[in-house]
Amino acid sequence: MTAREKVIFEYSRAGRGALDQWPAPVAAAALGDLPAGLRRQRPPLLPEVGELEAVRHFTRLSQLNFSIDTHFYPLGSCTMKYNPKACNQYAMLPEFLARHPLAPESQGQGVLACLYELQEMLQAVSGMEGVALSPMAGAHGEFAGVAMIRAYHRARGDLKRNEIIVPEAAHGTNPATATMCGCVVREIPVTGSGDIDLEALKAVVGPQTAGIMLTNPSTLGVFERSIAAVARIVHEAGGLLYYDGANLNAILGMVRPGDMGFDVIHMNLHKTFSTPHGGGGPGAGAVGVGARLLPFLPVPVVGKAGERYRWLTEADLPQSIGRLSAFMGNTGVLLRAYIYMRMLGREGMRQVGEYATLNANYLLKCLQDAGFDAAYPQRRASHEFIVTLKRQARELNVTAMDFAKRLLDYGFHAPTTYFPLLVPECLLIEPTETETKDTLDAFVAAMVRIQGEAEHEPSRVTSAPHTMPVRRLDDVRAARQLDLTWKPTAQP
Amino acid sequence: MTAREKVIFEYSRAGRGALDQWPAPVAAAALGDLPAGLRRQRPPLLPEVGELEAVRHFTRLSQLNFSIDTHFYPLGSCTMKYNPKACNQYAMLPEFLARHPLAPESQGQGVLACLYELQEMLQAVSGMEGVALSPMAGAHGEFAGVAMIRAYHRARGDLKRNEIIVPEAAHGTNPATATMCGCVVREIPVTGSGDIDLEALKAVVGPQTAGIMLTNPSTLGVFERSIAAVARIVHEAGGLLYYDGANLNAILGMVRPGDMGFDVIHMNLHKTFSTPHGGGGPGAGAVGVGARLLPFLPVPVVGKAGERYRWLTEADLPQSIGRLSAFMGNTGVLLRAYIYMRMLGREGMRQVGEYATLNANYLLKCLQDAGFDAAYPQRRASHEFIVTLKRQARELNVTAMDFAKRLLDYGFHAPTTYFPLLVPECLLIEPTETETKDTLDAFVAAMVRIQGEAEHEPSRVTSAPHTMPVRRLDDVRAARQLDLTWKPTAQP
Amino acid sequence: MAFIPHTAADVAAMLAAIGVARIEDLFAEIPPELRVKSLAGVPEALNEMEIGRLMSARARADGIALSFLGAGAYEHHIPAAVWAITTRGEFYSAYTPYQAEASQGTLQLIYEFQSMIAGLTGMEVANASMYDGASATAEAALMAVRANRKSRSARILVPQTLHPHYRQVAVTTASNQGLKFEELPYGTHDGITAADALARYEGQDVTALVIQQPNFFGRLEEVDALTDWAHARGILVIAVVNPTSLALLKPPGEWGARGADIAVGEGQPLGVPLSSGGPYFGFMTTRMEYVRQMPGRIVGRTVDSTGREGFTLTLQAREQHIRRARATSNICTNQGLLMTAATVYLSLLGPQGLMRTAAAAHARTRELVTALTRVAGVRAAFAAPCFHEAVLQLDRPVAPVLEALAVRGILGGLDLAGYYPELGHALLVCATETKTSADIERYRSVLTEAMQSVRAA
Amino acid sequence: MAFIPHTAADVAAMLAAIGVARIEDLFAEIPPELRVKSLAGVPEALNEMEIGRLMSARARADGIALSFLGAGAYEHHIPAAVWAITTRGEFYSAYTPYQAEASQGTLQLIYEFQSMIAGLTGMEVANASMYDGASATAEAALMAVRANRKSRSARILVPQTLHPHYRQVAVTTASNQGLKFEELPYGTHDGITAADALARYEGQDVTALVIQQPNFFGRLEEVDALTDWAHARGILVIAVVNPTSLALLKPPGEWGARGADIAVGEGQPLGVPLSSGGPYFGFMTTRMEYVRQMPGRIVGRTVDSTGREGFTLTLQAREQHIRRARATSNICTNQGLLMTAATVYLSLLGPQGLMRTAAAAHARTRELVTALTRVAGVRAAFAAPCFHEAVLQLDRPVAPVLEALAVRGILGGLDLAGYYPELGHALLVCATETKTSADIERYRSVLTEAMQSVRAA
Ligand SMILES: Cc1ncc(COP(=O)(O)O)c(C=O)c1O
Ligand SMILES: Cc1ncc(COP(=O)(O)O)c(C=O)c1O
Repeated sequence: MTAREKVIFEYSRAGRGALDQWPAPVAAAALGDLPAGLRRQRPPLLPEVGELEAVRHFTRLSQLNFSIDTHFYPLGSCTMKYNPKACNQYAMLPEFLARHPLAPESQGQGVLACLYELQEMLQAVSGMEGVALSPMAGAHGEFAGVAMIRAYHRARGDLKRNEIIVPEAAHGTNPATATMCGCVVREIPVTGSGDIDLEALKAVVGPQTAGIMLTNPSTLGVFERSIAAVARIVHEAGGLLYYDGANLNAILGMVRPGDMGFDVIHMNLHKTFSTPHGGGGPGAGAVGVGARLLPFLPVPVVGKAGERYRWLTEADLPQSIGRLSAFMGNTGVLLRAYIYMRMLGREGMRQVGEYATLNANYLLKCLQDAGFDAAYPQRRASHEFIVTLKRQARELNVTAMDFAKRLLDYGFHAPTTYFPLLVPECLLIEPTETETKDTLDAFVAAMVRIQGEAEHEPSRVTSAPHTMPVRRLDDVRAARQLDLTWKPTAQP
Repeated sequence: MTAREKVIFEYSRAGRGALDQWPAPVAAAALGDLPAGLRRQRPPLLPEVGELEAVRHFTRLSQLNFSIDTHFYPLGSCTMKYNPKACNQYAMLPEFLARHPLAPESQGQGVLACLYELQEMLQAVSGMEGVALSPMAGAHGEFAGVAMIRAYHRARGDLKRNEIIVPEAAHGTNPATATMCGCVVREIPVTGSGDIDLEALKAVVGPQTAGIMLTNPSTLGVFERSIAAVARIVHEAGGLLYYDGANLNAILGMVRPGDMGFDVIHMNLHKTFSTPHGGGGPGAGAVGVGARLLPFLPVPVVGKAGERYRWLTEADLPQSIGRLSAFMGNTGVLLRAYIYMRMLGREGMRQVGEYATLNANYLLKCLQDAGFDAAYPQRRASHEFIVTLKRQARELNVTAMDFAKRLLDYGFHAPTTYFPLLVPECLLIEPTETETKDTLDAFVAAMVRIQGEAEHEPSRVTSAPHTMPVRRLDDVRAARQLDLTWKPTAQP
Repeated sequence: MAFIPHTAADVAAMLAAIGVARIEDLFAEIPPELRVKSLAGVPEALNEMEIGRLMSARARADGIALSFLGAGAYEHHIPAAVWAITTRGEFYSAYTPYQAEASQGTLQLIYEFQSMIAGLTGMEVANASMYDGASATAEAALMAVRANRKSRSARILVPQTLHPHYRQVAVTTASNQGLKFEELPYGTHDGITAADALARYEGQDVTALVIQQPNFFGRLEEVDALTDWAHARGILVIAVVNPTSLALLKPPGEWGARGADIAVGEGQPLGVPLSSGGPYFGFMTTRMEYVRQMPGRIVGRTVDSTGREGFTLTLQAREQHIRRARATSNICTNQGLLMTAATVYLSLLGPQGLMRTAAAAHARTRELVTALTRVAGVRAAFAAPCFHEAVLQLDRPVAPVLEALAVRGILGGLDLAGYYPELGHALLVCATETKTSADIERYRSVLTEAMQSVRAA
Repeated sequence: MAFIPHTAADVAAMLAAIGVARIEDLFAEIPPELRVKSLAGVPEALNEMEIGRLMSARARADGIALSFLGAGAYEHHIPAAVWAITTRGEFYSAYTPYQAEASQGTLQLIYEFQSMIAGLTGMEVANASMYDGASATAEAALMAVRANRKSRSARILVPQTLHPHYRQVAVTTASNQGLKFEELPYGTHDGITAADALARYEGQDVTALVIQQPNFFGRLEEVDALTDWAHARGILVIAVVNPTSLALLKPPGEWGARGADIAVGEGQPLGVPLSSGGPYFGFMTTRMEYVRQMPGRIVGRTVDSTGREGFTLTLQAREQHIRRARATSNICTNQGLLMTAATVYLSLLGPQGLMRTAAAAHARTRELVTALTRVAGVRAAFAAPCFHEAVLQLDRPVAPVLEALAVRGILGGLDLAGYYPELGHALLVCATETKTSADIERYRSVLTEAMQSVRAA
């Protein structure tokens, strides 16, 4: 009944506009100095709408989304925990928003103090020796980390080390990052119980090894038990250890990557430290390093001299890999993480690890009790775990994707599907510590009902979702008949 | 599929809580001085939930509402125009929010300047001699106005004037206000063309007449053409004229109540001046008065001495009707109205009147062309107009209420129904100036489709709505089996 | 363009449809002599950037002081979630939920609000809000006259310990209907309503007795005795309470043997910013037996045509839009958005959080009184316990001392000279959970200086 | 409790269900010697009120200065609606729209964003954002190497007039993959890329040429000539543009005969607060023929199983989660929320509003230059027209002058000494529509004093 929400251009009418938002027009003469040949001839194709049309349109659009604020969102490897409103409110104080990135340090001691203390706290929880905050997402932090590893070898004259070892279960950004850094990726398998295959690792290390990129707990949702052995093997081969700390939630306050022997780590502040995911970003991927990589940290970093805070630049860190962003990365995101961490405090850090793990193991157990198959039934869950629906796919012809879509109808965002690639028909489920037992129980109940439907009325599941703004979308058509921008005459 | 949103108490679990919001506990000893007999024995029944549960619950609840930000909301007599976001943002600057009502004037020159200028602007648009801002809604302003009328007569020793004349079409608050002020209400009829019946008026005025309460344009959506005669008749009888300025939108910048001969007016800032309706409030019902009533204005009022602003109190206005609120009324609402009025400026005031009238007349004409019956087909619409569905009710057994409910399914909030009471099966429709022609056209199209349904498939209309979170509610049961508070065992 | 989205083409098409040449023609029914000539007095328009600059400058001019003012408006920490939720367009820009099916969000929220307020006060029913605490008190007096069928006098006993502004508002609001407010004196030594003041009403027709707890001085009234005294004489009891205090203090529903009959109060402490005095909201509760006498909107839970639970406005026959001249009140628009904020606030605080807040406020005020009475020339006015607020007595005029504090950035409290001259140089102070020991120490030390700068009386 | 809602009863029931006695037991797989002993270095928790107080104090300490800084980050008026919408929980707390059916809001918004950015740049396709303008520039260089199948050199010509930080980021990002950035000099008299600098690349294998318009100095490059020169030699053109300027300046899609091949830029001017440098967002556009070489997310419009229009992520085979080591980039999380803000901003501004903004910024900068060059010892560095930003030359060192301005509350611009020593005492200044004539006059008068306080060189 209610019509689809139009594309905003469809509301546009020539000459309409949110005039109160516009500055007064300036006399044409003020533009007289601009050479005609460099001027635009036709106005850009932008919508012409009033403030109400815009507000109404985007408010309606927002309501078409699932989000943490509206739904349980157990998207594995993404740590969709609650984003406290205070973090947003206090990070958006007018003074913080108004500060220009090139304003002098004297007009920024407040914000610099926060960033400095954030560096210190991240150092403390990661067990590293130094932290740089400028990477703007996890993958950006990975880039900084691998670039430092390369710079390290290069600085020692060890020029042939260009291989990065990556377990097959690794997140896609790991191999992609290695490539970005001009390295060659060597994949190694994991064993049936989810640990790295040490023999395979030994076979692959050598004088060409720059390092290994590891996630621990791994993307299989289990703790890499042989981590000490891995560290020894790689270090002995002359490589360095990179810790993909996108998902620290389950080990926060429990184990520190620095103590496990890692040389460098990135931390997704938008996961463990609860800065918002914002429909795709922004993130922040702070990097921490051990002593060997300290000289190579990206600039700028916040330093402290007496009671004054100041930016450290290439002048202070001549061996730095350099600059990763135009200014200081995602400061506003860093402030949110800072506020969150201060509200957690020392004790809260450990509680996050404890309760994230409790929720994951409880949910895993309930799902197992309800007849679902864990990918690693003999293992403890970390912050997340994998359920495999390969039995359902085989016996009932109902796939992990079908379950995922049907969950939407039950009011739950789907878990991550089909990642990691090596577990067939998998759902990677990460409940996070901020969800109640009641919510987890309701999720289990929904899974059980879907299983029942899959057995008795499979088409309800395979044709799901039924209650969303749209039914299942034609991805093939989307990729074949590319419609990527609105055009005045375009019709789908 | 998606479950109803539970009542928040159903999420509650003993011992749960949003701990980060709470102050640290104090030692029991700190409470030792409170006599045991005056202390509470059992904790109050309040929900125990975490921040996420609360945010998720209330976010979901919000999505169950229609609102200006999401839907066209042509609720007659309510002026549901767009509430600019800037008004909220700048009225909520931290300093404004933090200021205590009893803070000295020296720490409030900023806010007092705004209130003073607001008084001046309201005076200018109403054509009155003085304005007081403290009434907290339209009805509160009415109260202040009628109380001033009474005080005026009393001050002149004219003690028997206790009758307030009210046209039958008046808003319910008018007679209710007269009663609140201890007056007797005398209703007078309106003619078939929507004007006041002057003969009836002449018959009712007399030495007992305190005044008349009028809305112009009236709640019938038309301009009272005989206003000058009305003013003369009432004034000659010794009564005063009260202008219910709840709905100034259509005459803003066009006519001024002061110029029409009114002695007192209230203005709903939450209508004409776009402060938000907030799901029921807050409003602000500033009162304006002519010279005769100046001494009786409610306190406090903002005065100016040289460059300093200060509160005028009983000391300055010894004949004041007194205080209407604990402090200065709804200051935050007043700031929003102030910002809005400054953004409109002189020219904008007139434009509001023009375009509110244009939209109403256009919508009326389109509906007439589509076959709907105007209650006053020979009259121009003001900011609003009435369509009567008595033909549909008679011929098709489909009522105004049915149309209203079905409109919800089409994504439109219903107009005001069954008010004013003297027009059968009426829809009082007020589009406001902030809506586009496209929206009005879409509304007409929906009305036409509903008319078609009423003719061919009436049950779709009479059983509407079909797409809301609930179907038509049992109001009789609600009033008979009162369930007004949640109880641990309560079930509907 | 005043938020008007019309294009020139729209206007032309609309005028053509209507059949007039110019917008001006739509106003033909207005007598020409009445038309506005000029709107001088309204300045030229500012755009959003310009008004933003102006408002920011004015806000900065007012600044934020360290405040120890209470007296009916209290500084509490407001969780960020409260206004993040409250200003969502769906709450902010909706109106009274007349169309229940399209307003379940607001309706359910009001039902939850009613439940929480009833829980807090220990009363049976609550409405959806009044304008503020003062107007709610006035309406309670009017309601008591309707509810107390045995009394014909419309006499309301009002202690002088009730907020002076509330007393004024009650008079403004209700005297036109013939209500008579008679003031009950208090003991200047103990700051509570004098028990013997009641004696002279024995055997007389009195409609209602108002009791504020804690009272304006922060002192605790003997609510049980007062309530029982009134009830024994057919007098209804109107409680005026601070909602925060109810986490610790006996709720009106439990006062005396039967509990108060009507309980009202200022809702501002529940998540509403100080904002120079408003918008706040009044809450109002009563017993089920009086619900039809209560003013204001009320939401009930019911079912829809399919049996599904839902919420709707109910008992509307009390209200002006139905009952007109015979309505319980003329109130229409209430303070919905503030009630929304309070509902979110109470959900976040819960029973434990509210208790901690009340306890912290009380502890801070005690700490404040202890600190300030160490300053020479300052003593506590009343020996007995206060809650959350207290009266100090200075040995010199309060006004110049407050001025001296203000120039040092401290709002030291309320000078009671204009309200209670009999108390001498009295100062009402308040500290809530927002004040730290350092704040209190700062006040103490600045007060020490300020006292010295003012000559003793 | 770190936003953890568990009650003691919950924990007990959960542990029982799992079959362990204590939470601690869940960590049994972690070698004990690795367990954290202490977390000293993380302070004790603050509650919301306390952190609010701390942050407010720090914000106040930083204050808000009158700023004439530009250099890649621009102060523009941000309509209130932009962040009111952007911080709605449904946008703020959602993630990448992997489940399209439950993410149509974000997906449609990205589609609208792509459309607007394409419209603004005159290019065919846009992605859903990169980290910032600098990283987008670096990614564009990498992309050009993939796209320019005819070139094998991976040589990228970069004018010195490109923002110095962008050049640094490009080197950091792309040099590990063997890209070689070669700097093109500019004329110190006119501040634009010297045409004759290109001559020495004749006949050589060059992959791409970067052109920033307006360039770092605010000067306008000869974009048509540069573009045509490159295209004639099989060199791809990467445009780096300020989105506001595109309301007035020729869009990259129209540069030269064929238009630029890739256009990127910093999105911050479109509704994103300055925020000490981030979060901002980079935008990236290209021709349809290169779309499969573009990094980042892309949304397409399609239909659902019932033929209803809908939106979905598309061309994912370019991305790391599918293609892993052979992806076009490692980017995963992008700057979605800022793109959201920009989409709302562009909707409110529209073509006319953006044009007015650009024009006002340009007019203000001209006014600023006129005013400041009236101060003794100050002159414009380049005679030719600038857009929106300009270089001044002082007759004495810039740093102490800026310091003298800063203590008077004015941020006077960027000292170019460290970046372009060849320009002498050069100062980059900027004024946008947020500056009034009074602001400019204030700068002029304070500068007059400041100049006097610093000795001429
Ligand atoms: C294990 C892992 N590594 C790396 C990343 C990349 O982080 P980002 O998306 O912030 O670039 C993610 C995030 O999805 C992740 O889950
Ligand atoms: C004509 C008229 N008068 C008075 C009022 C009462 O105003 P309020 O609701 O602000 O008390 C209204 C509002 O509904 C109205 O429309």
